[in-house]
Amino acid sequence: MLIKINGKAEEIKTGLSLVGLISFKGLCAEKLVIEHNLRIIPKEEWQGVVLQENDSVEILSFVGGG
Amino acid sequence: MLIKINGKAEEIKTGLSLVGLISFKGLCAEKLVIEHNLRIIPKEEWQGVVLQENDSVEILSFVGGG
Amino acid sequence: MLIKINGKAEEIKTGLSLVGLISFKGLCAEKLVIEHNLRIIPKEEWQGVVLQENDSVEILSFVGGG
Amino acid sequence: MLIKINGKAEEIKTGLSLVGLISFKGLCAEKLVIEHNLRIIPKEEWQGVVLQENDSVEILSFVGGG
Amino acid sequence: MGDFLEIAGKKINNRLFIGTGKFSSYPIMKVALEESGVDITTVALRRVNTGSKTENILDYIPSACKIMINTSGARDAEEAVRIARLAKAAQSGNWIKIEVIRDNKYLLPDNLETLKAVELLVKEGFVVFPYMSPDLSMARRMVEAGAAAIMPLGSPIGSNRGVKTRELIEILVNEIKLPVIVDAGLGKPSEACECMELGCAAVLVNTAIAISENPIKMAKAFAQAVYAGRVAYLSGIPATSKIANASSPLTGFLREDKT
Amino acid sequence: MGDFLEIAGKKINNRLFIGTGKFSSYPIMKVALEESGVDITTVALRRVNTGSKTENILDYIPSACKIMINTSGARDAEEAVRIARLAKAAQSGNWIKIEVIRDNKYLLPDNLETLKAVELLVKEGFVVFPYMSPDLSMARRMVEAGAAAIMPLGSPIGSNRGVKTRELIEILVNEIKLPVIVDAGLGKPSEACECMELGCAAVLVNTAIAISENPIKMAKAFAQAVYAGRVAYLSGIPATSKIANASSPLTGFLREDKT
Amino acid sequence: MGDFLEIAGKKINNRLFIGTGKFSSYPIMKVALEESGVDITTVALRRVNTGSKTENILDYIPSACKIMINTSGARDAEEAVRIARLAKAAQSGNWIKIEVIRDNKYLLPDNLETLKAVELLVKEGFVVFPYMSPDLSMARRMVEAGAAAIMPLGSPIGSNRGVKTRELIEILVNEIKLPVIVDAGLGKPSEACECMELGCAAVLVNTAIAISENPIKMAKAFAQAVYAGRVAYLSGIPATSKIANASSPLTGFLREDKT
Amino acid sequence: MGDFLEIAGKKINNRLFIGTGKFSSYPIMKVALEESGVDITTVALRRVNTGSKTENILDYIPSACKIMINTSGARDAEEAVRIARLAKAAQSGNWIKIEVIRDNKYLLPDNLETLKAVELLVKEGFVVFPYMSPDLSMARRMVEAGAAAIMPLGSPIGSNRGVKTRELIEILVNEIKLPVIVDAGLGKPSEACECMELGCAAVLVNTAIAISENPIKMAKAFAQAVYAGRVAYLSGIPATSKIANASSPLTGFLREDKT
Repeated sequence: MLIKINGKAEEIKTGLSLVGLISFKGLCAEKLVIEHNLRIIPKEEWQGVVLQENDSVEILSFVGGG
Repeated sequence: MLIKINGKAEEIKTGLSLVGLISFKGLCAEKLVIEHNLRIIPKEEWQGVVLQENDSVEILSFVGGG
Repeated sequence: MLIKINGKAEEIKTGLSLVGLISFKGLCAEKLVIEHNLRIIPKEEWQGVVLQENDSVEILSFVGGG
Repeated sequence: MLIKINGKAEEIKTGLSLVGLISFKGLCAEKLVIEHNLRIIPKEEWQGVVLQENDSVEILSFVGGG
Repeated sequence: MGDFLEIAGKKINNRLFIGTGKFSSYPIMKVALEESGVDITTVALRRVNTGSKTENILDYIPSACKIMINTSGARDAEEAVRIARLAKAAQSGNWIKIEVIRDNKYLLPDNLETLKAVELLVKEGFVVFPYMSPDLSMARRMVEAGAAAIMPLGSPIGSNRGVKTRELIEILVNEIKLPVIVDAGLGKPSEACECMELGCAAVLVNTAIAISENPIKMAKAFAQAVYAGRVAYLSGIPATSKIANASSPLTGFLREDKT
Repeated sequence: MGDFLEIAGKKINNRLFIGTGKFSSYPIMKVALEESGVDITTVALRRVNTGSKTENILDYIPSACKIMINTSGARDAEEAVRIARLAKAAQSGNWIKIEVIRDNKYLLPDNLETLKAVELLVKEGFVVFPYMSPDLSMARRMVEAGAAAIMPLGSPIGSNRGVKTRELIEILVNEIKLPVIVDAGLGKPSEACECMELGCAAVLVNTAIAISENPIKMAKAFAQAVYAGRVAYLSGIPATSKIANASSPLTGFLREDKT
Repeated sequence: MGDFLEIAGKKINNRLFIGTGKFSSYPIMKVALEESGVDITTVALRRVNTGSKTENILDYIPSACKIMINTSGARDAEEAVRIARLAKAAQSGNWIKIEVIRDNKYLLPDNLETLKAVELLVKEGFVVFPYMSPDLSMARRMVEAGAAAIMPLGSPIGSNRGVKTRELIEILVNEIKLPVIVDAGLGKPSEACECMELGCAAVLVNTAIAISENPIKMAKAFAQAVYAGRVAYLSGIPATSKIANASSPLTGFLREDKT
Repeated sequence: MGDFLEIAGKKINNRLFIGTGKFSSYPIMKVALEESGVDITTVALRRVNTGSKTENILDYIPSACKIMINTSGARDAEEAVRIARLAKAAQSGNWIKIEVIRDNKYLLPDNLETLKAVELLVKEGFVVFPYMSPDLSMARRMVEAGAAAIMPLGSPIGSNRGVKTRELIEILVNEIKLPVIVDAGLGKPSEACECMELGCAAVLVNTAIAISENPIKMAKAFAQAVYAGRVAYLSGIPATSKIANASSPLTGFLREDKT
């Protein structure tokens, strides 16, 4: 199944939730923020969001900046 | 009859045209520009505009400026 | 007897030593420096210098300065 | 015969006057100035100065400068 | 030298623009404009003083001069547009310097209202010159809106403080394809000259000339300084170095080598 | 305007002095001197290159120009005096610019040796112009020694850095009764103009003109900028203010009073 | 001295804000923030690099530090708002520095889009700090829109050029009732100190500290310079004079009067 | 940081020297010296006022402070030497700041008489600090004469004008192997900081501290600014650039590519 992660098309398996995606990507959930189809998803709802074909997911975190 | 000239209320006689007003005021028509009730009046129409009670007339000319 | 103290002529009694002069002037000897007739006099010699008519004495001390 | 011209040792023939030297060097006399053994030689005396062994001659002219 | 500025079909040889405010008399102003060979001058529009008969300033502007009307007095875009239309009706042409100012202390322009006025007046066919704060993002919008040039300030109007915004002016010159005309604050010929060396297309000077003891000489002096700065810009400003570079030759010295 | 500088009986109308070093050719230099109308120019004295036949620079200096010989190459007073005497013998006149330099990096003058040279040469009847560091105490000694003018530096020779010593130059202008001629470091017409606005009597420029892509135009540009700065100085430099002073009238606005 | 800056209920003792970009490592950054005693720091939000496991910068920010998220990367108001909302969702608080930049060369802010972002975000309850060009008219609109402070630039981001907009910053300090925080371009402690002497409420420094050979020492140095400048401002900047005023007494000299 | 200045065997940690003139009271001066941790301070020598009993300033100088006596009042080398000898006789040590001034308006030093005094006093075993005009050739002679440091002026004494001689100070720092201590004219902490960033070894401040509303705080502020400038110098002053260098990352932006 093809979705867009951070602007790039990627193949993922069907039925993955946001929590599953984070885990699959080897990321640490803490201090991440996720936008799913332009909607910000609070962390407590990540489990409930199951990714669909053509979804767009932005996974962001903080970096140094001035 | 009371009209407003350049923001100040003034008493003028009834039936005066813009040409008449200029003449009455002792001004030289050349290079003046007149706004009558917020409408710019071309010089060739000055004769035809007869002032009415409560009209507002702006008579402007050029001065030094930077 | 007339001597010059700090550029001004002053009348003092005869036979005064530098120590006597300091005492007479009500000054505190500590940290003063005295030039007698253009010669710097070490403090231990003050007692031995007896002032003569027309002598010139400079009595200096430290003040604030940049 | 060895003399020093502008700081460099040079071999010239015996009996040369300053005029002869200038001519030998192919220089134009006008606006040159010559110092012979640290003495400035006016142009009218150039003919009379005959160079001797070990003489020092400076031949100068004007150049651009700020 | 074949170098001229062209705006809206007008060839401008003299890159000094002179404002007509504050001269002690119109005849003196006229001579100052004539002798400095000015191509562009500014005037303002005001309510006539109906009680007195004053002379017409336009009679004292050399016929060779193109007149640019400023919208001084305007506090927002709407007022600026109203003044521009009146100016046009007075047959003084369609060159308009937009001045929209709400700040009475520093007379600094309101970039946003100025931009709105530019947008409106360009559509009505005016040739529009916005007096503005030297901000690149707003300058880019002035370009998009169709301004004929931009007129960033050097320092507050009439302050004679010079090009205090130099850093930003240089950026505008580099980034904006329109002529950059420094307007306001130039108090000395050297400052006008410096603007031209930076690559500005022109400068507008008023106070420093008009209130000088010698307005006529001062106008000519500014014109010469502007020309000089332009020549220097075109000829290439020489690089600077921290150390010296001899101007006289470094060889052929009359000296014994002291070793 | 009847304004001229007079030194040793010579009336100097053009307050731009031009040095002759580094021009790409003598003919170009000649035109630059002619077209800028220069009154005073400098040359240096060097050992002739006995192997080659070179042209005489003096043939390319307009006859109206007064020549000032510099003592470049001198490392102490004695060498400067020797060069001055040679220059005089070469019938190039008795105007001497003293340059005594021991510093090869910044080419900064040696004020003390320069002073000694001034003292000696004044006694021999020279008209002496010391190139110097802008130090008031030494400038006063130059006056006492009989210098014709003082020539403080703006920044290192050929550095094109401008009037970096402005603070000290201003003090010299205020305190020294002789003409103050800024020499060295002026890279742009605006900088020469600024010197004149400060009240300097003249400036000497060489590198910025000679190595320009357009030496002729640049010479004229500098001359105009110098003239402009002089006019501004004579007309009175206008006071500056932190806040604005309107150039257009502050009354007669076309507006309803918004209350 | 009981002097602190209060914004949105937060007491800020240290008027040096430090940005977290470009440090060679997070641990070094952490020590720099700790030892300089910084109260406010900025971070940016970026897409995670999904291929690698990187550390969380927030773990390296001292708990006493208030974090301000910048909207770097935003090219218009909409993008800035999106970033701000994401930042808030990430529980990093509601202090947002608006950066809307379309200019890739000078990274100059877009004042108009910045203003729009301020208007939107203030309504959503953010504490908003617009990074802006130093333009008074737009600064006034930022105030009306509810900004918590304004952050005018000193010179382009990371250019280390100092307070090149000094003239305009001074006007903002005088006219704007909000804290004025100079952001961008400060390369040396003296420049940060100068901002404070002008009356700015704070400065934000990043590049000059982060890329220094000694980021920790440099952070402390900037903090001290900022404090010094603040003290000088509060104590009253002494008036300047053209002439001297003796610091040692002018009487009681040891000297014969030489007449 | 293990960074200190060593002169004549004395380790100087604090590169701010404070002059003791013009304080409103000795007790305030004492606290200012103590709290700023000053290592070196200056005093002057004057005729006592024989009519009144005044306190001894030396009682108010912290014992850790090394005292440097200035020769203020001296108009030539001879007078300076006389003052120095008297100071030594008064057991205040042998550190002497030579001040030879004949100019009452700008209080500018007389470099030549100063040099003579240095030559004489070095031979008598004094540790000599000449206050001087920033002239390289004379500074080199001060070195040869055995000065312990050179003290060029930033601007006239007590003028608070800052480092107006920056160009020349930088050259001195580069060329002179002795410590360069800027003395006179520093009015704000940022200016003292700037001197240190240029590589000066120390600065001497008096008026700006002594006449401040808060001399104690101001003394500390100057000390911090001097330290900050020193750290910046040692850490390497970052290069400047005309264009920007982003402080936030230029990748990973949250945006659709708008094509």
